Amino acid sequence: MDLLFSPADEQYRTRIRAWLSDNAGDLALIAKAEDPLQAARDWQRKMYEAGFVGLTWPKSCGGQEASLTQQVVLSEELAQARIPHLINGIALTTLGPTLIQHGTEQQRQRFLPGILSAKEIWCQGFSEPGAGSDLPSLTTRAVLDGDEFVVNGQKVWTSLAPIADWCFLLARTDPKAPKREGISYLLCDMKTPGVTVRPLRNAGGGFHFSEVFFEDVKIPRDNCVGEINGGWKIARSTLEHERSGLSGVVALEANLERQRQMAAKLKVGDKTALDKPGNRQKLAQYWIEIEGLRHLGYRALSDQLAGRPPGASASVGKLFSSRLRQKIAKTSLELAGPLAPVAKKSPHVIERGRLHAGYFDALGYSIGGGTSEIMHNTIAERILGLPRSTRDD
Amino acid sequence: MDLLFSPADEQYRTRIRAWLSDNAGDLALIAKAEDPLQAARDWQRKMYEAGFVGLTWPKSCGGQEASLTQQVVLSEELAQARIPHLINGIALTTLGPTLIQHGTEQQRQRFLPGILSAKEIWCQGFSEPGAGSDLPSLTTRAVLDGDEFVVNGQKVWTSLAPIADWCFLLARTDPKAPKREGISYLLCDMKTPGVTVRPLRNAGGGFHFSEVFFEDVKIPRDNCVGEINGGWKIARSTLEHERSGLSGVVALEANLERQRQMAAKLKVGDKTALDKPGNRQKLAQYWIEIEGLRHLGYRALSDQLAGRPPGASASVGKLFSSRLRQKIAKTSLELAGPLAPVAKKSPHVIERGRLHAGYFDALGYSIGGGTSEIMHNTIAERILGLPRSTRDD
Amino acid sequence: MDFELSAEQVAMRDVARNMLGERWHPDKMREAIDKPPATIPTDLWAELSQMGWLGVNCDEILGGGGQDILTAAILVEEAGRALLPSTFSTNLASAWAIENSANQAHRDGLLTELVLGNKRVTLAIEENHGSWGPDTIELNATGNDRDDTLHLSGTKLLVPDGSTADLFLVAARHDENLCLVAVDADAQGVTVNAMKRLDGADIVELELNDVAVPASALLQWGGDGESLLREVYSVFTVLIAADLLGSAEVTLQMTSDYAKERVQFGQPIGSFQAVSHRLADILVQVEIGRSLLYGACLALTEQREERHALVAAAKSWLNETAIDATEAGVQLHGGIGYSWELDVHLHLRRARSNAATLGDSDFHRDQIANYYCDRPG
Amino acid sequence: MDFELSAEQVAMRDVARNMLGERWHPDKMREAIDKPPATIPTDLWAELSQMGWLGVNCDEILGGGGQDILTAAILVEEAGRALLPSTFSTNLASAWAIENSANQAHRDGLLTELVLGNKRVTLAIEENHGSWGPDTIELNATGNDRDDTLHLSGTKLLVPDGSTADLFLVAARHDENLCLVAVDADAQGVTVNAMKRLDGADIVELELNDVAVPASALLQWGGDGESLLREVYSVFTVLIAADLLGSAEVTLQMTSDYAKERVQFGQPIGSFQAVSHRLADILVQVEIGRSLLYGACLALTEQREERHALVAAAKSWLNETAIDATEAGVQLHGGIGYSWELDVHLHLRRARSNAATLGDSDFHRDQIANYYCDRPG
Repeated sequence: MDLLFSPADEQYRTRIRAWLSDNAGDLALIAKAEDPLQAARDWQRKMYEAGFVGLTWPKSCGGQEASLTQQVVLSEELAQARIPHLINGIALTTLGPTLIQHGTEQQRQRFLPGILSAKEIWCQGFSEPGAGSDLPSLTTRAVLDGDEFVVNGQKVWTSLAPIADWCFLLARTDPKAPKREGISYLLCDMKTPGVTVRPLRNAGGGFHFSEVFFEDVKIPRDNCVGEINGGWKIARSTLEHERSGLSGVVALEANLERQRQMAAKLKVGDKTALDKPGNRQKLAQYWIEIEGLRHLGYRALSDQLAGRPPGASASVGKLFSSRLRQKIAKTSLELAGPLAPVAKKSPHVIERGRLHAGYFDALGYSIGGGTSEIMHNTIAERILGLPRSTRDD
Repeated sequence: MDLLFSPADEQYRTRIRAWLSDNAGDLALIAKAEDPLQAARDWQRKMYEAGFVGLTWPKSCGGQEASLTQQVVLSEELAQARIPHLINGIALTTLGPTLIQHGTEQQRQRFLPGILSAKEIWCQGFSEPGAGSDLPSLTTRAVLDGDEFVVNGQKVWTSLAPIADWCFLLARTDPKAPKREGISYLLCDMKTPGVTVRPLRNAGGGFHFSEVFFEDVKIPRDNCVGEINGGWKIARSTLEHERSGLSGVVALEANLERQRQMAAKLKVGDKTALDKPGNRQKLAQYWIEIEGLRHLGYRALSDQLAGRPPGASASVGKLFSSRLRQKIAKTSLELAGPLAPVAKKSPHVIERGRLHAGYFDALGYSIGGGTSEIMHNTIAERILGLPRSTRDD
Repeated sequence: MDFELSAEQVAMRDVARNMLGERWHPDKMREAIDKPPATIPTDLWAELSQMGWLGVNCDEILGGGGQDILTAAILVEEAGRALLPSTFSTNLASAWAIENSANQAHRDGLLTELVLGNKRVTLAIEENHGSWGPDTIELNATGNDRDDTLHLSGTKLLVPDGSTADLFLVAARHDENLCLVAVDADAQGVTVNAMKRLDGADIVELELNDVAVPASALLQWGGDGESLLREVYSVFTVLIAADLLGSAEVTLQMTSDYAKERVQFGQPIGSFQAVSHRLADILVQVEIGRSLLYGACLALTEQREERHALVAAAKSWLNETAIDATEAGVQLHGGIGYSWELDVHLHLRRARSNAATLGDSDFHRDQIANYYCDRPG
Repeated sequence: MDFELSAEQVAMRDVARNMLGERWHPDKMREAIDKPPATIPTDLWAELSQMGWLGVNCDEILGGGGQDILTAAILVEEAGRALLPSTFSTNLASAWAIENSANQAHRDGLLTELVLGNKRVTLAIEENHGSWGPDTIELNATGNDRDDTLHLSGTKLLVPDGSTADLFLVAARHDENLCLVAVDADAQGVTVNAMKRLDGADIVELELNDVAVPASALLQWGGDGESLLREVYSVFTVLIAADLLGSAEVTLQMTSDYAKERVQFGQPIGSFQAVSHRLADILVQVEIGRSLLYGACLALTEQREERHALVAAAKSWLNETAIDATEAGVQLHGGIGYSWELDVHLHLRRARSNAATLGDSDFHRDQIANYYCDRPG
């Protein structure tokens, strides 16, 4: 047992750091750029050209065929340097691997380069108003008419939709089949007539999601990934694409560190918030939990390296880390005491409103990407082997 | 709105206090008496003769026809004076009201006097190994054969069984009927041939419960309460016999006060456990929760006084108070610090082992008399009106 | 023994629920998150006065409704449910302060103006010391017996509804004693700097730069300003607790309703214990919170010895209840709960804001610990 | 990067699980609750020695197994599952102390006796100050440089497995520095008063009445007794954490198995989310706890700077995990979980006892706060 990365990996780390220090200096400017979208595309292309995108993909697909540990090293370094996620991140983690595994050669050649270079931005059309936790109950219809699917329906909680060039979506192609066996995985050009995007505002005030409406939208038959009616299995395999979560640990660690520094500055009478025994206990607890998550990540990574199937263990990390993120965000808010509710741009606001944003962001973590309730089911059924609760799925 | 008892009630309180101070002095001796059972019977008879038993029962049934508030005043005073529960308490709170409401005149005359005076001690035969939370699935059979039922089966978690003269039990008389509609409510002399009692030891080491086995036990047909096959409804009506829980509040208050005094004595370095900010927060929290339960009890009592049906609200009190009792007991144990695990009779044991006993007792509160899981179901379905979880009951 | 609402109180609650539901729309709080803070417009304010609610717990001789603090709390609970700006509870607390002051001039004149809706009054208590309450107050009111004028200098923060207030009741130290001093919003040396709360509510920073007021501006209780201030603080606190109860209860109701309708996996999500048991826990919290609130109101009215501890209990408990209920509301609504359109996040914002107003749960538990833990014996 | 058990460790764990399951019965712990404390009989002790487990993490040159602390922890976890008395973990920690002492005589002689199972050794650390750890130690070992003898007087509490110990490693202050001093159980002035733990384990009160030992009885680490003591305390703590993990895990397994079989309302209770989600939460706690335990063991072996904080993290977390798992075990088994016959309450008693041994969760969080919160910057 050891926690060491190989000398080659450490060398790789050094290379990344050097490259980031040379190239990521003006990254903070992306959000402030005149055309932030273009700036984000440019950044991903720059990363790609330097060989830091599609790390574990085959070379034939434009990837680097790098090792798993190199990928971990890269995620850790990006998190450490607070580099924002790549603009095409969703396509890189879900669509790309799907096409590599299930796509036709033609699909791979057509779409993978654009995903890697961010020349084409992708959004994901899975959730629907009536199909959230119970995703396979989706009702968006796709009817094959000659060489085209005609799609009608509505998707929701779609990130990036207003700026996306393409959408990968699930649609029901056989309404009579059992619900998991009548779904197809389609690729849709967002400029196709009949596609409408309506941005949604979230509880925290941000515009991260959209609704996407499909009205008689025509998609070429060639844009179906895998078999017709075989889309659920394909989607499921990438939904379960497991990661060690080690880059998430770095982010949580940064959150806690900001909390510690804030507490040390916040005056409570003639002491600071960091002097209060109750607050010290809380910070210590979060330190413990972050270490727990980190070492859980090392175990997951070791499993992956040894080729052991990760199974449902990613649910453990997801459930635990979303809860931890929420606890840290809530405590940060509560540490601010009487000034906690002061809104941004007001006199006396704490941390320029960042506490509020962090709080709302954290609340979303136990909903998006599988609710905590679903994570509990998964752990109970797939790890503990408990009988399924009576439900139709 | 007011929280005042009437002058008559307050006068009643004075009378109880005076009587208790004259008569309850040697009560602590019951447990140490040569024949503790006889001493406990004697105490109940004494209480009964003084008019403090069967308080709200009709005079025709040997009761006092006292007001609800007088009953509350009595329970409060008994709890305050730390008077142990009456030996025939289960019969007084469940069987007695059942007989008054559903029994024949003959049954009332035969059994009520013995319940009141503790001349006959009763135990309750409801739970079975296969029927706990799902009580109506019980399988003890009673077959009517002429003028007698012949009973076969097993009961469990029966209090007082080794000393009981009689048992009131539920048995299945129609195995083909829906499970709630084939159950009868029977009264069985414990000296009947075929009745066997096996005491059970509980996790805390005490012998509070027994198993009771019935092997071809003959019970006269006249000892069926209410209609044959109509026993479930009758049992259910007394299982739901609601109380304000105000005497329980007095007991919790005493627990917290003992905790406070213990914390003030326990040294932690050169301070006491009561000086630790975390412990002060906990004690304050329990103070809050006890006040919450007390005022909830006042509301329940007001409802009862106004003749409003209590509904499922007793589940709220039961769920909350068993949890609170556990929290207080756990904290008492934890306050003892390094010496918490020292067993009774060892050098340096804290509070002569009472912390351990209190801890195990408290753990039982969320299991006996309806588990917390069942309380949650009741609240969700009957107060919030949520749909039942899919289950067969 | 009668510890439930009277028929009159129930009727008033129902009227308030209907009236506020018709005359105030939660969208105004939603909009205020981006725009300037939300305030109650003049016409609605006049209506609240006409309903008799602005003086609901003032003496009938002074134009009030002659009701107790509980009745005020019931109305504030409805204001919480309806997402009405806090101006209502602020003025109820201010009215209580003025009525219970020994200063006859204020009682006769000022209170009538408040009850009639002609003047809005607020309380300026908290300063910038990282904690809450009378014990943290440092702002000084100088002036001596021979001098007929008091001079105030200093800064108050988080003053509720300050943008529309005509008068500030400012907590200050005078001759080392705590007191409340009435300061006109347009007095020389008064500066009001708008702030905003997380929920879009109006709070301000109040700067007093050598503001001169007559000695008669001092509010006292039988000559004792500190007792009055502590009592006012408790009355205000219990009203905010009522507001929190309103948020908790309406969110529980919204979420239960949603759980009955929303179908996933072929059945309403409310049939899953992960949902139903969590909601049952919230119901328990709400019922305990309501019980504590009633108890605290009654104790204040009856001036019972444990009243401040009971107020602290109600506020501490309801802080957590409202946060738990509204956070559960977001989670159990799923994606829709996280959307801007649903009112759940407005209640979450209000709950989080009110929970940090007039003392968080730790603060109030500290008060109770001082009351309970350190008693002799 | 390899953060899982080696094939050898997995094999050893399986052997231990089988062997302890056959050779030790939980009934012995159950009986000890009423009767004298439970101890490991001589024949089983000899077997443990023959398996090489008593010296599993000692140098092979000294007769040990040459394994690291993690391997010892894995064996102790099995001892926890099997409800074996703590004598095993106590001796592993003692062996580590002796081996890492600069005192060659002890290493060569005493350690061999321990590893061979001829002598049982224990650690006498805690006193009666309401807290835990090296910082609370007051017992003095007097004697000066010219004197070849140390004199010890004072009382130690909660000394594990003291009834069968042949030798006590007593934590003391000598010249203001902390150290460990080896004291024979039959030395003049030594009195052992039996105590018992909630779970039936053997603990004792150790009275030292002017006990004289040669200066060579001092255990040091490169001349530094305090570093050795602190290191031993962490090693012992991480072994108790492993014991807690064993209790948590086996109880989770028993409860999951029961939930699959026990039918109520026409279905296995494990299909109700009130049961299954609570068990899922325990599984998460157990997995995080296992990760922390491995991390702490590795950090100790590698002498990493954060090792004491990681040990504190593992102990703090596993205290709570084991308590939560065993309390859930009682609750979810229902009536049967509350019975004397089921082993769940034995694990609950053990978890509660171990959680209060070598530091409760608050204590260890305080250690972490001192390490993490007060760092500069």
